[in-house]
This record gives sequence, C-alpha cells and structure tokens, in this order.
Amino acid sequence: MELNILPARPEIFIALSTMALMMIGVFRKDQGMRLHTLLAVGVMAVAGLLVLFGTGERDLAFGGLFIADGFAVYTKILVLIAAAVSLVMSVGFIEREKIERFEYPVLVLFATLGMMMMISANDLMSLYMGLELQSLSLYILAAYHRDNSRATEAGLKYFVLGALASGLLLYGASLVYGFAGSTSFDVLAETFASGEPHVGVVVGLVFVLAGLAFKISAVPFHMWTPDVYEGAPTPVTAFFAVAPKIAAMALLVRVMIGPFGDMIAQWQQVIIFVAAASMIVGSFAAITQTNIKRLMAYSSIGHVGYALMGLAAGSELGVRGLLVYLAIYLFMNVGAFAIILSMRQKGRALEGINDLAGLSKTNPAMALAMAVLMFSMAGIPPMAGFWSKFYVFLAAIEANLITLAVIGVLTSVVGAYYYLRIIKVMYFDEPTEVFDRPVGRTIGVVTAASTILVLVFTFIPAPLVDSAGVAAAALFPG
Amino acid sequence: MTDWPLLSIVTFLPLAGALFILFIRDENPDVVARNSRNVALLTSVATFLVSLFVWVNFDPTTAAFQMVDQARWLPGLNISYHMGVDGISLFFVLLSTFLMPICILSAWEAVQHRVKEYMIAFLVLETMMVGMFCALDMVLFYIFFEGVLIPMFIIIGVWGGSRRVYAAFKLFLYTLLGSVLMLLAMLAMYFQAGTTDIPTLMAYNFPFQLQIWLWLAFFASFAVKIPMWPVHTWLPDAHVEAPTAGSVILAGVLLKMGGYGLLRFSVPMFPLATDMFVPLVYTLSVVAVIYTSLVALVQEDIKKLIAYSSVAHMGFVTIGIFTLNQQGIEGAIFQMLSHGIVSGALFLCVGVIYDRMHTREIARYGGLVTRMPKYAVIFLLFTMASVGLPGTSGFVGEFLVLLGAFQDSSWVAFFAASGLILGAAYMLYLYRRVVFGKMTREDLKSIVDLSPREVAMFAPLILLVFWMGIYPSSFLDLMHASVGNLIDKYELALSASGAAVAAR
Amino acid sequence: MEIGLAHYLVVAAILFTTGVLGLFLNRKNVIIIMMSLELMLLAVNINLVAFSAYLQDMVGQVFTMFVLTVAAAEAAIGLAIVVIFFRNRGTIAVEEISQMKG
Amino acid sequence: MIVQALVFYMFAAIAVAGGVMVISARNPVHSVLFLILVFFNAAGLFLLLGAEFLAMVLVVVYVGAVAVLFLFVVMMLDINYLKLREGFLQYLPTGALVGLVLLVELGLVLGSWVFAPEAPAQLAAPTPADLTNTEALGQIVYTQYVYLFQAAGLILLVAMVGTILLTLRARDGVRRQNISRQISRTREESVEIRKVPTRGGI
Repeated sequence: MELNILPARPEIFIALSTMALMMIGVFRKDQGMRLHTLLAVGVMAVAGLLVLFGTGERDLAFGGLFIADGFAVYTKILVLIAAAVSLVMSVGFIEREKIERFEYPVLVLFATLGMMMMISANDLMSLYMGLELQSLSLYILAAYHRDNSRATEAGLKYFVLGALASGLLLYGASLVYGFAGSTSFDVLAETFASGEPHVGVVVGLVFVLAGLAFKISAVPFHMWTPDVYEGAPTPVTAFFAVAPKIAAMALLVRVMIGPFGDMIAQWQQVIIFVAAASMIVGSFAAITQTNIKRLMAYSSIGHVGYALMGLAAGSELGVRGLLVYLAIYLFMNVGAFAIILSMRQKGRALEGINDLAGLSKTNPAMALAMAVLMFSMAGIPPMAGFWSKFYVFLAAIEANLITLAVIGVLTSVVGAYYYLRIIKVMYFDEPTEVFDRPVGRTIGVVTAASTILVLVFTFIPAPLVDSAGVAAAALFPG
Repeated sequence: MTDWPLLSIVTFLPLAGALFILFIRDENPDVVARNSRNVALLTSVATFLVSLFVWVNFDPTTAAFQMVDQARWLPGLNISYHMGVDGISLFFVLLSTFLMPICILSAWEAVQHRVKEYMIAFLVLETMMVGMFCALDMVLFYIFFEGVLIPMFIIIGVWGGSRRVYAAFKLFLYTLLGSVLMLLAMLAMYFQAGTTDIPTLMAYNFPFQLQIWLWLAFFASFAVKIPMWPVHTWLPDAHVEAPTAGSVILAGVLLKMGGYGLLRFSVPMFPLATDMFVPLVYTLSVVAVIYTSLVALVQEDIKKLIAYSSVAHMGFVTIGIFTLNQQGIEGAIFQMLSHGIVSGALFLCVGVIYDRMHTREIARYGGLVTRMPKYAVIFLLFTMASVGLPGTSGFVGEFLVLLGAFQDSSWVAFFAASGLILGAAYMLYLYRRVVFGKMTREDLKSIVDLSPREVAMFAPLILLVFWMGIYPSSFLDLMHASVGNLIDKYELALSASGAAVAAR
Repeated sequence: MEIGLAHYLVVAAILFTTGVLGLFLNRKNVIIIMMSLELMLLAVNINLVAFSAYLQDMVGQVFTMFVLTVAAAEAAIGLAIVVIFFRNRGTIAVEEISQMKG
Repeated sequence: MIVQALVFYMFAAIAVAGGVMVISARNPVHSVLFLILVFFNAAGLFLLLGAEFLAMVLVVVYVGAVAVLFLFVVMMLDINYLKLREGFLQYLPTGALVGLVLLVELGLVLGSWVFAPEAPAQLAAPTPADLTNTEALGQIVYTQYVYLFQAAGLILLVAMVGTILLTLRARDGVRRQNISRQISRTREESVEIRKVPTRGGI
C-alpha cells in the first residue's frame, strides 16, 4: 500500500510546528501571545508557500484519503490568508481585553489545519476528521473569553448546534457508505455515475447536506450565526466570518461536485432552495439589527446564499463564480472586521452601528475604507463585490436558473439598504466621540490593503479569476 | 492627437484629479478647501478642453463608432474594455464635461464644509458619467451606470437639505432596483449572443420572445432613470434635497442616461419589442407630460416645480425616441441636450437665491426684479428657453419632437402640444411669483444681485442656449448619420421579421 | 426468525430519532441535550457496524472507531463549556436555544 | 438461530427503552445511568454483529470515561433540575409527532435496504476470514488509515488543550502544600527561641 505523504506536506508541517509552539508556550513563563502570534503567522506563511509550490497536479496521499489538486491549492491559500490576517488583527484587541493566552494562536492553527484537511478530504472519513478538528477548535475559540457570559453562551450554542450538525452529517455518511460499500469519493463517484441511486442514498445525501449547511450557516440552519457572532470575542468573530466559511464551502463544493456529481438532479433543488432562503433571510433579517456584529452575521448568511448560487448552477462556470465570490468575500470581510475591531472609546469595545456616527469627520480615512467595503458588499460597481455577484449570476443564468437569479438581484437591493445605512451613519450623522487610536499599525494596514484590493479588482480582474478558473477546472476532469 | 486614447483620457482624467485631491493634506482646513476647489476646477476645465478635441476629431459622415479604445479585460469571458462615440453619444459626453466646471463653480462659496469630499464626489461622478456615455461594452456600461449612484448618494446625503437621508436612500434604491434587472438581461444576452460588445449586439437578431423580456428588463432600468411616470417619484425628492450642483447634474446629465440607454440598447437591439411597446411608451409619456405639468402648477417649492417640469420634458424625449423617425429621434436628443443645459441653469438660478435666502418656498420671494435686475434677465431667459420660445434651444427640440410625433400619431402630437401650453403656464406663473410683484418681505430688501463669479457661471450657458436655438445645425448635422443608421436598421429588422412571418 | 440488516438499521433509526427528539424537547437542559447528541452518535455507530458486518468490510468499523474517539473529545469540550457557562451564569439553561426550529 | 434473535430483541428493546428514558428522565443522574444502560446494550448489538473490539471500546471508553464524565459534571453543578424540565411536556405532542414521521420515513427507506451492485467489488478493506476482529482492525488502522489515526490524535490533543484552557484556573488565596519547601525548612527559620523574663509578661 502506497502512503505517499508528500502531497500533505503543508498539513504535516502545520501539525508539527503547532505542537512545537505548544511546547514553547508551556515552557515559557510569561503569558504574552505576541511571540506565538508571530510564529503562528510564520507557520501559516510557510504552509502557504508549501501549498503554492506543490505540483498543483491532482495527487493522492495516504492511500487515497487525502487529495491535493488545483482546487485545494486555491481554497487553502484563501483559508491561510483569512486565518493569518484575522490572527494578526486580533492581537491588539485581545491584549486590551486582557485575555491573552498562548493557546489562542495555537487553537487558530489547529482550526486552520482542520480546514485544510477538510478541503483536501477525498473520503467521508477524512472529511469527518478534518471537520471535527476544525469544529472542536472553533467551539473552544468561541468560548475563549471564559469569564464573559456572552462568550460562553456563544460557545455553548455553537457547540450544541455544531455537534448536532456533525451528527446529521455522520448519519448521512453512514447511509451513503452502507449503499456503496465505500467511503472513498472516487469510488462513490463511480458508483453513483451508473444508474439511479437507491432512495437511501438520497436520504443520506440530504442528511450530509443538512450537516454541511450548518457549517456554512445557510438557511434554514443559520440560527446559531447571529448569536455566536455577537457573543464571541470580536477577533474570533472575524475569524469565524471568513476562514471556516471558506473551508466549509470548499468542502461542500467538493462533495457535491465530486462523489455526488452525477446526482445533481437530487441535490440541485435543495441547493437552490437553500440559496434563495439564505439570500432572503440574510437581507431582510439584517434590516432591523443595531449591533454591527449581528449585522455582519446576517450579511454573511446572505453572502453564503449568493455563493451557493454558483454551486446550484453545478457547472464549471458556477464553481469558478463561487471561488471568485469566496476570495472577494474574504477581502471585504477582513477589511470590515478590521474596522469593527478598532471601534473603541476610552478603552471600551463598541459594537453598535450608531457608534460609527460621524466617522467621516472624526476619522475620514477609516470612514472612506468602510464606505468602500460596504458598497462592495452591497454589490455596487465598480467595487469588487459587484464582480463576485456578477460571476455567480452569470453562472445562474447560464444554467437557466432565472428565478433564483431574480431573487438574488432583488434581495441584493434589500441588502443594499442596510449596507447603505452604515454609510449613512458614518457620513450623514453627527459625530459622537472620537475612537481611541489603534495600537500598532496592523489594523490600518489590513484595512488599507483590503480596501485597495476591493477597488483595484475592477481594473485587474485577471489574476484572481484565472486562478479560480484553474481551481474550478480541477473538479471537472475531462 | 487622434492616436491618443482620447475617450479614456476624458473619462479617467477627473478620477486622477479626485485621487490627487484625496491626498491633499494640511493642518489648516481652509488651505485644504482652497486647494481642493482649485484642483477640481482645473481638472474639470482640462477635461472639458480634452473633450473638445473629441468634437473636433469627430467625423460626421459615418455612423460607425469613432475614437475606439479596446483592451482585454475579463479573462475567460468575451467582455472587453471598449470605448467609442458616435453621433448619439458625442454630445452627451460634451454635455457632461461642459456642466461639470459650472457645477464646481456654483459650489465655490455655497459649500463650506467638507469641501474636499465634495470635490472628490463630483469628479468621481464625472468619470462615471462620461464613461457611461463612451462605453461600448454592456458590462462596462453597467459599471458606470451603477457607479454614478455612489457619488450621487453621498452628495445628496451629506450636503443635501433637511430630508436628505430619505431622498438619498430613495434615489439609490429606486434606481438600483431598476438596474439589477437590466444586469440579468445583459447576462442573458451574453449567453444568447456570446458577447457583451455593443456594436456586435446591435447587429445581432434576438428571438422575438426573448426580445420582449429583455426589452422589459432594460425598460425597468431606464424608465426609473429618465424618469417616466409612474416611477418618477424619487426625482422630486432627490432634486429638492440635493445641493444646487447636485440638482444641476441630476437634471442635466443623470436623467439623460435613461434616454441614452433607450437609444443605445432598446431601439437597436430589440426592434421588434420596441415596435410592440410603442403604444405603452406613448401612453406613459403623454400621462407624464400632462399629469406632471398639472402637478408642477400647484407646487410651493421652486425646486420641486422644476423637478416636475423635468419629468414633463423627459416625457417629450421618450415620445420623440419612440416616434422612430429622423425628426423625432433627433428632436429627442436635442431636447435632452437642451434640457440638460436649461434645467441645469434653472437649478443654478434657484441656487443663487437659495444661497442668499436659504429657502425654496415660492411664497417667500417676490419683486426680485427691483433688487436683482441682472438675475431677473437671466432667469427670464432660461424660463423662456424652458418654455420653448423660438430662438432658444428649447424650441428646436420640442418642435422636432412634435414634427416626428405628428407623422406617427396626431393624437400623441396633440397631447404633447397641450403639455407645451401647460409648461408655459407653470413656468411663467413661477417667474411671475418670484421675480415680479411687490417686494413684501423685509429680508428681501437687502438681497444683492449676481456676483461676477455667478455671471461667469451663467455666461457659457446663455451662449449655448442661443447657439443651439439659432444655429442648431452645428449639432444636428453630427447626429444625422448615426440616427439615420439607427432608423434604417430598425426598419430593416421590422421588414425582415415581417418577411419571415409572410414566408411562413 | 432471521435477524437481517434492516433490523439493526431500524434500531439505529429509533435511537437517532430519540436523540433528535431529546435535543428539541429539552431545550433548556444542556446536559440532556449533550446526552441526546451521544445517542445520535451511537445510532450512527450501530449503522456503521451493521453495514460493515453485512458488507463484509472493515471500513465501517474503522469509521466507528474514529467516531467514538471524536465523540469522546467532543463530550469533553462540551462539558468544559457547560462548566464555564455555569460558572458565569449559575445555571445551565440556555434560553435562546428555544429559537431552534428543526 | 432463535436464540440469536431473542438476544437481539432483548438488546435492541433495552437500548431503545433506555434511550427514551435518557431524554425523559426527571433527574439527570438517572439520565446518565440510562445512557450507560444504552451503551451496554449497544455493545451487545456490536457483539452480535461480530465487532468485539468496538463492543469493548464502547464499554471501556464510553461507560468508563464519557458517561462518568457526564455523571461528574451533573453532580458538580448544583442545579435545580426540576425547573429545567419546564416546557418538556409542552412540546411533547408536536415533537413526538415529528419524531414519529421521521422514524416512519427512515423505517420505510431502511427496511428495503439494498447494496449497490458494485459494492462487493469495491470494498476498501474486506473482512479477512482468518483473523480475529481486533487483529483485523489493528492491521489496517495503523497502516491504511494512519492518516485518520493521526488526525484523531490531533483531535484529542485539541480537546485536552481546550478543556484545560477553559476550565483550569489558578485560584488566589488557596493554600497549597509545597512539599519541597516543607522539607527544606531549617531550624533557624522555623523556630525562634526567646528568653521570656519571668513575671514580666510578654
């Protein structure tokens, strides 16, 4: 039996260095997390290089349990960027809240490792293990601020619903295994390619879908999102909003297009429904929110709906649209959360939308960045957010999903309303008090970088779209 | 000079100016404001000068697109960066670049807070407007078309009147709602025709069923933008709350985007659907002309009155476009240009007295002629132009539209003509109430006449109103080829489909 | 009477349903909720082992083994979160969990 | 054969009944005890299916560790459990109905279970005939599935880190025995000899 561990180099590297980081943390006496954050980001950077300079070809490791291909390269890079940036941003916040422990970066690393394992899963079992490694780390991170009752409640809710999702997913996986006699994606794909699958498999597929829908917080499995986003410490929320979403979305795409690719007739309707419902709930429920973290939660539900539109199309164009969407979603969210993280007055963290009042006068640069990001999230050209929607709508129209596309554009108008509300608060309202100056430059750099990326994408779309195209092509051989 | 990417320069020069202003920094806010104003004025004047080169280089003998820039843009899709002008779009470009320096001048003293942001917003707006008129790719067009909303939202929301937030949201959401459907239609066209290139699509024959849906989707967007009755309600709000320069641009250029869109997309790309929907458009336009004129008569707010008059005038434009003959369409284009200048000037006139009295209520004014003779003359001139007095630009457009309409349907012409009379009524009524009569208010006694800066602002507008009114050929001649081509293709498509039906 | 695969699957289905029901009926008591989760995982395990036996394949049992491992880890973390939640609140009732609607 | 069926029905019935009791018992301690009962019977079902190793693991790990952990937490947290049961009956009818529907549906699907025709040919690890269950598992878990084995290790590590991070706290004001200090005390620092003058008081 061929093990061939080389394609898993980045994962192995992260696993080993995370353990090394834990050792360092245990033997060092002081409680600071700066050193660990720095090292963790270094680890992610090296892992990113290992991912990038892998072959990029389809390659199996560990006897087919693990797959490295173009799709994995693209999504892993996104996940690593998301994790590294949100980790860097969080240092200032965590230090000010006096909850710094070296375990924080370590857990982020473990979660990232889990995400990469999910992305590279080529077997129901490795899917499950990756998912759980990620989820367990995230449960802990959600409750990380253990003396804060909101954070612990967020952790508890996230745990209960996440575990429920895992249970549903597993039950579905067991049925799929029971029918096909295999858990390997390749074998499953072959089995389902030939003829009508047994109704038990369809039930299993629905259970798997439900479990994964929980992880990407798609409607109707979204209830945990607002509470967890609001309750968890803001840096953790920033992390939650991007990295796990991207990873779970990538996993969903791989599972649906790979092993269940020939069962599209069975899952397409479900995905269409989930996408439409997510867009509707995400836009309408966000209107009445006053807490910006809650708003971002509903916003992310809506964005998941739009991205799912690409999957609903079930085509290579659709997957490419989804991948472009994820990348742009990443940059927009990272930038927005950088600004949310710097919302502080007199050492107290603020979370109300109205606390942004008059930001255009007190901090014009930050307000401008936030305005650009909000317009982008609303999907107004020429910001990048428009293109992310453009590519998924393109795929939806190609696949003749006209109704879904119409629902999409109409909800995007509703969504525009609440993004505009933030701009209105910043630009049209009178300022309250000035925010504290952020410590260090990281927040500023992250904000500026993401804003510029969002603006520049219109002019230079090729690099991102091309690499997304390569990644999508990896899922559609031949 | 022709080798230069002239249109790209005209489009992106203001953006460069905006970026430059963005980086102006100084301890003293007055210095920042002064520098911003100067840079903005310089940039907009320079842009106007460059756009004059476009006019000079324009070849009136051909209907093809000229001064074309094309570059690879979106990978994997047949969507490119493609710019060019023809006889239809040329003057809209010039109108935008012409009005912009005037807008900036008008805000010289009226805008005192956040000058830097104000100038940036206007320059970005100019880029979007010019780009929209030059774009020869649907996706590119859409980006500029939607992008206009961003600076407009900020302009109304930050520097607007008391209900600015409501007006800004209404403007944004209304127009966005209209245009997202257009986006879907564009994507559908992409999959049907395999490209989003406008010249290619103009030559493409869409199936009739599809044409109807696409026409409706495009119409949803353009009707909101024009605005046509009954989706015009955002316009009075936006106009009333917008700052003077915002109103000028709104009336002068933004409303024309809808009319331009009809000429660029609906008529040439969906001729069969256009033919089918002519009665609908006529009905809506006639209702708009008469209804909004009546509404304008009873307005208490000067800006609101002019806003409703804009809706009525744009009703003429849609009538003209859908007559689908040479006079009608040229008249519509001419009417749009004329309305852009005249209504822009009228809003400037309102701005002048608003800056002094800080009210737009008609009842608060009266007898201005005694204190402001220069102002009274200029206001009269533009009122007359708006009414359509022969010799002014307004006459030519309305006359041509009526001429075109008469060929198609005498009833439409009749209703449109009655709209003209109503238009004269409300404009003159407005003028009488504001300028004539007794000066009863104490605070009006100290009002001062136009400053040299304001005269300088109005001078080019006056000049143009007379030029267009007395010698319209210098504009109309450049349109003939393109409009003729548009109509030829339209009739060809109609007869081809008629032949197809007959052959069946 | 022959005991077939379906018998085991039905037992697992009953346990699974019981688990799901327990989760939704005991909306306030987190400890019972966690035990319901354990029941669900047990049902999955019975499924997997039954399939493994009737397919004559070891993979199902391997899967079960890892599910057991992960479930243990999950229980440990869940209980840890319950403990700190209790420390902060003095109760283990989570009100908003009642928002869950299937 | 009949014996096997009887044993199956016994295990299955007790497991199901125990499961119902887990979610409906008034006292969480009872719930935990019923959970243990369910695990024992599930282990019995595993034995019937020939999975001896997993049966043992279920008893050792689940009953020995997880269930005891539950019991420990239930007893440690001093909670008025009766209050927490409010609302249980309120939702019972709808819940039971939904559950019944789900169950019937699952039953219909599962009752007519078939394997894919290709399934026997594509087994990744067919059960070897000549090995015991434990040996067979051992032979593949460390080779074919070493990736998952390592991943499981990482998951347990995360669980350990997490529980320590969340619950361990160094309390102030708690006296702890420091043995090395105790035994390294010298006479000089511990005892002071004072000469107390007689009849003078201190």
